[in-house]
Amino acid sequence: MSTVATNAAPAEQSRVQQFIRSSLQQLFVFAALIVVFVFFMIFAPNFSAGVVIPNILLQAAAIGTMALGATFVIGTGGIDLSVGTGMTFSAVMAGVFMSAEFMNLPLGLGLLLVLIVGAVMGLVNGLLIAYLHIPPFIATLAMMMVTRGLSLIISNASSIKIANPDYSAISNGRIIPFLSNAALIFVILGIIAAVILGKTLLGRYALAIGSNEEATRLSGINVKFWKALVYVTAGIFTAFGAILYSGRFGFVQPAEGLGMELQVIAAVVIGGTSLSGGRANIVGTMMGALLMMTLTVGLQMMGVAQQWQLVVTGIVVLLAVYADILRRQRASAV
Amino acid sequence: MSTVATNAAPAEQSRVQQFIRSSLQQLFVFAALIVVFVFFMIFAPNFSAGVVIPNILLQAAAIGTMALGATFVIGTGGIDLSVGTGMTFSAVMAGVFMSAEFMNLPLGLGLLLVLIVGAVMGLVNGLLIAYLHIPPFIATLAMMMVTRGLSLIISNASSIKIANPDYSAISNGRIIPFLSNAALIFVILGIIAAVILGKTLLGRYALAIGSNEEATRLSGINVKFWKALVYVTAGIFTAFGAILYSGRFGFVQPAEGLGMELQVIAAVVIGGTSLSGGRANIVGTMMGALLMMTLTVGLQMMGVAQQWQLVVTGIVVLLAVYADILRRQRASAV
Amino acid sequence: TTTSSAPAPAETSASSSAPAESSAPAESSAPAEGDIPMGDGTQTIYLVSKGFQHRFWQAVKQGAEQAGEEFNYKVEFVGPENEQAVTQQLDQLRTALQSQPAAIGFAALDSGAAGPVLEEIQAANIPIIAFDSGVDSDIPLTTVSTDNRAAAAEAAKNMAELIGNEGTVGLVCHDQTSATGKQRCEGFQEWMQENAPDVKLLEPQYAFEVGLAANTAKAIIQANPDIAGIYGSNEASAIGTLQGAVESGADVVVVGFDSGKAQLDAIRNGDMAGAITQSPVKMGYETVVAAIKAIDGQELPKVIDSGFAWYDATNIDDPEIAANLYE
Amino acid sequence: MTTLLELKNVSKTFPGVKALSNVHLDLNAGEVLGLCGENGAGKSTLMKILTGIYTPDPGAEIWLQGKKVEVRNTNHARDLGLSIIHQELNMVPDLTVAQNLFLGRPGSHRAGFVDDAKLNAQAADLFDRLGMRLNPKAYVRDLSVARQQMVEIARALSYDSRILVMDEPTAALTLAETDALFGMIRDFVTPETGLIYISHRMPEIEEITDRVSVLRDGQYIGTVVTKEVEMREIISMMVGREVSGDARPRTMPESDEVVLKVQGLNTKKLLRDVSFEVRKGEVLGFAGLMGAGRTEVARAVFGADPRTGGEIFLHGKKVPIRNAADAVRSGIGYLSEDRKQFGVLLDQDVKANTAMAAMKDFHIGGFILDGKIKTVGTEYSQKLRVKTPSVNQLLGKLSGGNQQKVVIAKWLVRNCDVLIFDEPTRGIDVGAKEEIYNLIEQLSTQGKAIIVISSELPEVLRVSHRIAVMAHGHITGFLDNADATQENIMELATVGKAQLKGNAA
Ligand SMILES: Nc1ncnc2c1ncn2[C@@H]1O[C@H](COP(=O)(O)OP(=O)(O)OP(=O)(O)O)[C@@H](O)[C@H]1O
Ligand SMILES: Nc1ncnc2c1ncn2[C@@H]1O[C@H](COP(=O)(O)OP(=O)(O)OP(=O)(O)O)[C@@H](O)[C@H]1O
Ligand SMILES: [Mg+2]
Ligand SMILES: [Mg+2]
Repeated sequence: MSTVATNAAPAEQSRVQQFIRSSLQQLFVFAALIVVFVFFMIFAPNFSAGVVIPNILLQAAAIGTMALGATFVIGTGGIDLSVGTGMTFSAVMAGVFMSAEFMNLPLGLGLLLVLIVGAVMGLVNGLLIAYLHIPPFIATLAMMMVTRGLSLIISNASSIKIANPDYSAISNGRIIPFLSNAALIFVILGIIAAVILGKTLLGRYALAIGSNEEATRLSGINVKFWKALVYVTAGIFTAFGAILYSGRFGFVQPAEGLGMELQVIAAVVIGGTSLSGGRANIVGTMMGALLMMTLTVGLQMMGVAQQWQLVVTGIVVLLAVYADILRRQRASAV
Repeated sequence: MSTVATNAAPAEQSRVQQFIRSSLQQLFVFAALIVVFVFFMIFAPNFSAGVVIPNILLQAAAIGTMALGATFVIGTGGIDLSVGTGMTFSAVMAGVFMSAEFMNLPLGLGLLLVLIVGAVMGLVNGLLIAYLHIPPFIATLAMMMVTRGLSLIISNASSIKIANPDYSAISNGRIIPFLSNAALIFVILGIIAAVILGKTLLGRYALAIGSNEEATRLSGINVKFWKALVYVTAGIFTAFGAILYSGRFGFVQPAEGLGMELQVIAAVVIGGTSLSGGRANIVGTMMGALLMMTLTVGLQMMGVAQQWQLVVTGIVVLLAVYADILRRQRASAV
Repeated sequence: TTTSSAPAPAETSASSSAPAESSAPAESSAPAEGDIPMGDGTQTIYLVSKGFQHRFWQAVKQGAEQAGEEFNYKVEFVGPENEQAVTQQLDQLRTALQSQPAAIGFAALDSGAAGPVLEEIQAANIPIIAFDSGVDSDIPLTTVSTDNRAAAAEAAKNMAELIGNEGTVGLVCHDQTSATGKQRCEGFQEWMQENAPDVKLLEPQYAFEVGLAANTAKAIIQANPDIAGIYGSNEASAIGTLQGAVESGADVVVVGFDSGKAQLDAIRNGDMAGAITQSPVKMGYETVVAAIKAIDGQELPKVIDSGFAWYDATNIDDPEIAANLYE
Repeated sequence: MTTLLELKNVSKTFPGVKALSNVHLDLNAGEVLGLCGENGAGKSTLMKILTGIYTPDPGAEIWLQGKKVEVRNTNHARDLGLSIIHQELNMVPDLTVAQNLFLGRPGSHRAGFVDDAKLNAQAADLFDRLGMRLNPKAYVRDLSVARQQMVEIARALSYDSRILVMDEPTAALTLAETDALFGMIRDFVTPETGLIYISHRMPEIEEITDRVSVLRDGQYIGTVVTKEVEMREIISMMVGREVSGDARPRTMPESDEVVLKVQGLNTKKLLRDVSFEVRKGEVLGFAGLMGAGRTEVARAVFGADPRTGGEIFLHGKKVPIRNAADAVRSGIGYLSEDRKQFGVLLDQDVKANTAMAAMKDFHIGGFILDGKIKTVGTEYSQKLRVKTPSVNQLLGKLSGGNQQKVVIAKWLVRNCDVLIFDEPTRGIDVGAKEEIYNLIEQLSTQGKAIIVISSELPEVLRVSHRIAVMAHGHITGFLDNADATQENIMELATVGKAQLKGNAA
């Protein structure tokens, strides 16, 4: 019958080969990152790799971590608008758990509780979306308002200081020379996220749901459960983001976070994850977050007026996504 | 053939019947509006219908008008994040065209130019999305940044005053007693939007694209063209919104507008338009905008602390959407 | 180090005796010495501020509520989402009007925009008091405010002294468009340009969140390795700037504005050289008092200065400073 | 006889797949030309090239009535008098039947304004003319697949084209509807027009076509005059070998053990008191007209739709099935009739789709065993002869029939006790069909309880040991295979509503 035989697929590919191939797919956003970086090396005064790279990594760590979680959500075809204010809420709760004025809990317990707060936030999103069928946009928009309100209520609209130097060390310390712990944690969480996405049921089902929810359900998969779990996962990453973010300053500002969701989503999409679900790319997300942060830092160092920074960032985001689209079109047209 | 006859459609329904039936479908958000309103009548001091209704209408007019345009975009399954900052940009351009310090053009010409600015903004969105295949979320996110930057650049980050009293009268005047012109214009634009959606090719194709883009293309429809036109239409409504918004105080603040897109989208979705496209509801959108504004005004008049207003608004949005989902489930289960 | 020596330091220290011991607040500040009639508890004074989500405004609210309690008035307090949301604020002002309060206090985000609503308020015979910053209108009976330009100049003056009147100085301002934001930026720039010719000022950058401010400050430091000092124009900008400086490991003088726990700690332990504080509690208190007087039909002075002061590690615990700081 | 259309030298290359190479085709005026070939032979691709959806590789020529043309896009095709009913439904679910019918058609609006009343009236006229009973105002999303197919047919016929292509138009239709369609086709074909008819159902090819062209693996094999050949010969042209088909099952269930028992099944919309049993090793066929409720039975048993009454027993034990996950866990597998919507993950690859229902066997502590998935995926792809460059190919790039095979593989991998096949050979070629029948047979000898829902009576007769016939949501009778004929099945399938009510009372 068929001549194009299914046939033993070209001898089992090695993992390394697979990884290289999938890295090549991510090449585009990586290329964009390099181009932007080199541009700034040339045109921004004092933009020297040695100083700037650790800095960009540190600054991108929090948003990048949140974007890791958002990659799963977007992979299911959902969206999480509450990621920014949810991050702030988790940070406020970190303050409540660990600052001297409030509960002053030991670090380990405090961190655990913060992660639980993130998970619960995600769970609420997940229940609303998976079990009550509220569209993700609306459910997480409502959560955005609610978490923002709660942050202000709980903190009494005051910033909270977490004096514990160990807390600060989570972000600012350097286990590895030249690389802040925040960046290290970001990379480790990125690897974990990549494993979850590529090698576990959670990741597999998340993408299946994003690809065809009904077909996934009819395959006997408990779609509601896994969808809710995806939001819980995202909530936990958000809480990690909150720890990295507030740890940097040892300080939490309860009114922050609004608008951050757009940066997070932009990082994910620039990284090649499809907003309609079914396809996701962790390494891409990480590159996306770095690209956004490199732009911010570089443009500022070039002394571009801030109004123009907005315009330029908008255009670069467009170019990055468009070039990626072109590349895919060409790839599938061959 | 099949014996379960569908049979010749029940004799042609009159338009009035049709309208009543479709209004019934919108009953839910209307009911929510009534409930919220009565609640405030009882519990908010000095919340008297005579004073508050014209006020809510006036305040909801601008966002409501933007939401009319967004209904088309969301009907295609797209999204417009640039609606808030695009509104501001149009308003800034209104200032440039009509304020004494800048071009000081006559009112009619000025207004026309503002609408053209809106259309061009929409066109850029439309070209990026329809012709370059950039996902709407990203294209309009970039436009959000770009228009915000441009507003600040053009206005030199200062607010612009449009002293022309006729400009102000567009919003604040009262051709009909007790009803500000802004509210009147909102209603008229609502009727126009309903006609476009229900009775013209643009509306038909917008929903067809939202429902099944591929099938629409295979029906020989120039999907790119009509999609772009939908964004142009949305841009024009945004410009109308800008006129109503800036006309109210004869004044433009170039940094406003960020975050407004979420209110606009919330109004559309609460009104029953599906974020996945294919189904849209203009009357619902108008009610959605009024519901959001009633909440804002009512909660303030009740003296609810603002942190709590956020929480309450979030929960009411959830309840409104959830009740609507329940109603639909019940309706389709009959 | 310097202590407070602002253009109006005398009043500042005098007026900052604060509502805490408000048994006699009238004598402390109000140039007009009317007595303050007690309310009957039914009337509301409505304050429309510039925000609600920052501690500064919460402190204003606290002062206002103190006065309300003392003189038996109900106090309502609202503010917009952020300092760009002018129209939202005007809507809140109009909604305030519709709840028919006895008087309204208003901190305009944009001094020129409120005209039409103010006229409505006037037509409804409701007295209106401006606070925090002025309004381009004759309608408010008085303005209770800090002179932000002078306060920023004071920050500049201290900065200049701290860096020995020469070197590169950066600005991380919190807002680009509001009057307060501009004044706090421009006041600093103007003073430097007039009085410190050897100080090289960088283009101001804008950041309203801690994270943004930190990233901005780091970028400034990296782009200008010779930087001597950076000024942050409110709590978030100042704290973020300080963090940026710490992360860069650069030796930079950071001068801030407002207070808050983190800033106070930083100043106490010397990480931050000092900051300007306004008197938010007092500002709220005085606004309500002025409103009560206006309800009573008393004459009010054109301006009621709520003062500001420079504070640093040396004077942070002085009672007249401490009273105006909040955590 | 004049040549209406000639395709010369058509090739088409997709990434990794040469779908067509140097294919030739000609259509005479006044004829119905059958186009046959196995799944993935390139039939749909060829027709998509003809109607401007795909661009052929350079060198291809299309001659219309002696003039060489280049079909630029769908609209251009339509202007040239070429229209097509696609293999996959192309309806806009959120619009009404009438709105779909006139979507994008010149003259359906005046200056951009549409008049739905007028469209409804025109649609009603058209349906009258074609003898179809469809409500123009119904939303397409509320129609069954079969009814949507009818709308597609009506739409294609209403274009008054010169050349009409039908790509498996009857895949979702029952015999009666197919007959009606043939009536329409005969009305359509005049000395000025021609029709290209694609189907895997050989009896249809035999009945309706004048000539048949055959493709195999993207190659043009030849054209024969229908009356002059036996269908067997066409089939061997298609598959390159002989295929024989028994008309009846070759095995008998050996056990009396009841595996699945359904009692008093009711649903809100349609089903009334449906009860039946399936024994170990038995194949129970479900026959009935379009909309009789066979799919609804399957979905209700599987937990995909809510029941309003009825109990389900497995191996004598009552099982509470509330959703598909419950059903799969208790050992029921369901192969949906609507592949695109309910069956496949188009943007995942073949192996992932194959493993989807059986992931419990492919992970340890939540970590996926990719190697095992690949092995099993490859094994089943070979077993079912899925035509794909590798198991890493995205499913969306397979031909319809091959997608169907992957869905079957998915349930085979899951290894359920009860398997419900809803239209298992929809869109599957003759050669593969027989393989699937063999598979079903094999599964039954392994002791599985199997339900096969089919609109093709020969198929029902071929695989079922017993046949349940449905009408209007009721089971109107059971027939043993030995007693069943097409005639007595049809009799039960056309029991009137009134009679059923009488019985129930
Ligand atoms: N868009 C595409 N991208 C890649 N390959 C494709 C694409 N479309 C079709 N093919 C391949 O081209 C070949 C021919 O497919 P086609 O759909 O024309 O087959 P068919 O004869 O219509 O089969 P069926 O009877 O199953 O519908 C198949 O191998 C299929 O996998
Ligand atoms: N006249 C009709 N018009 C529209 N929908 C119908 C009609 N009759 C039945 N339906 C719907 O179609 C479905 C009919 O049932 P079902 O799909 O189970 O039938 P079936 O026997 O499997 O037939 P087929 O799958 O061939 O359509 C039900 O969901 C029912 O609501
Ligand atoms: Mg085909
Ligand atoms: Mg069926």
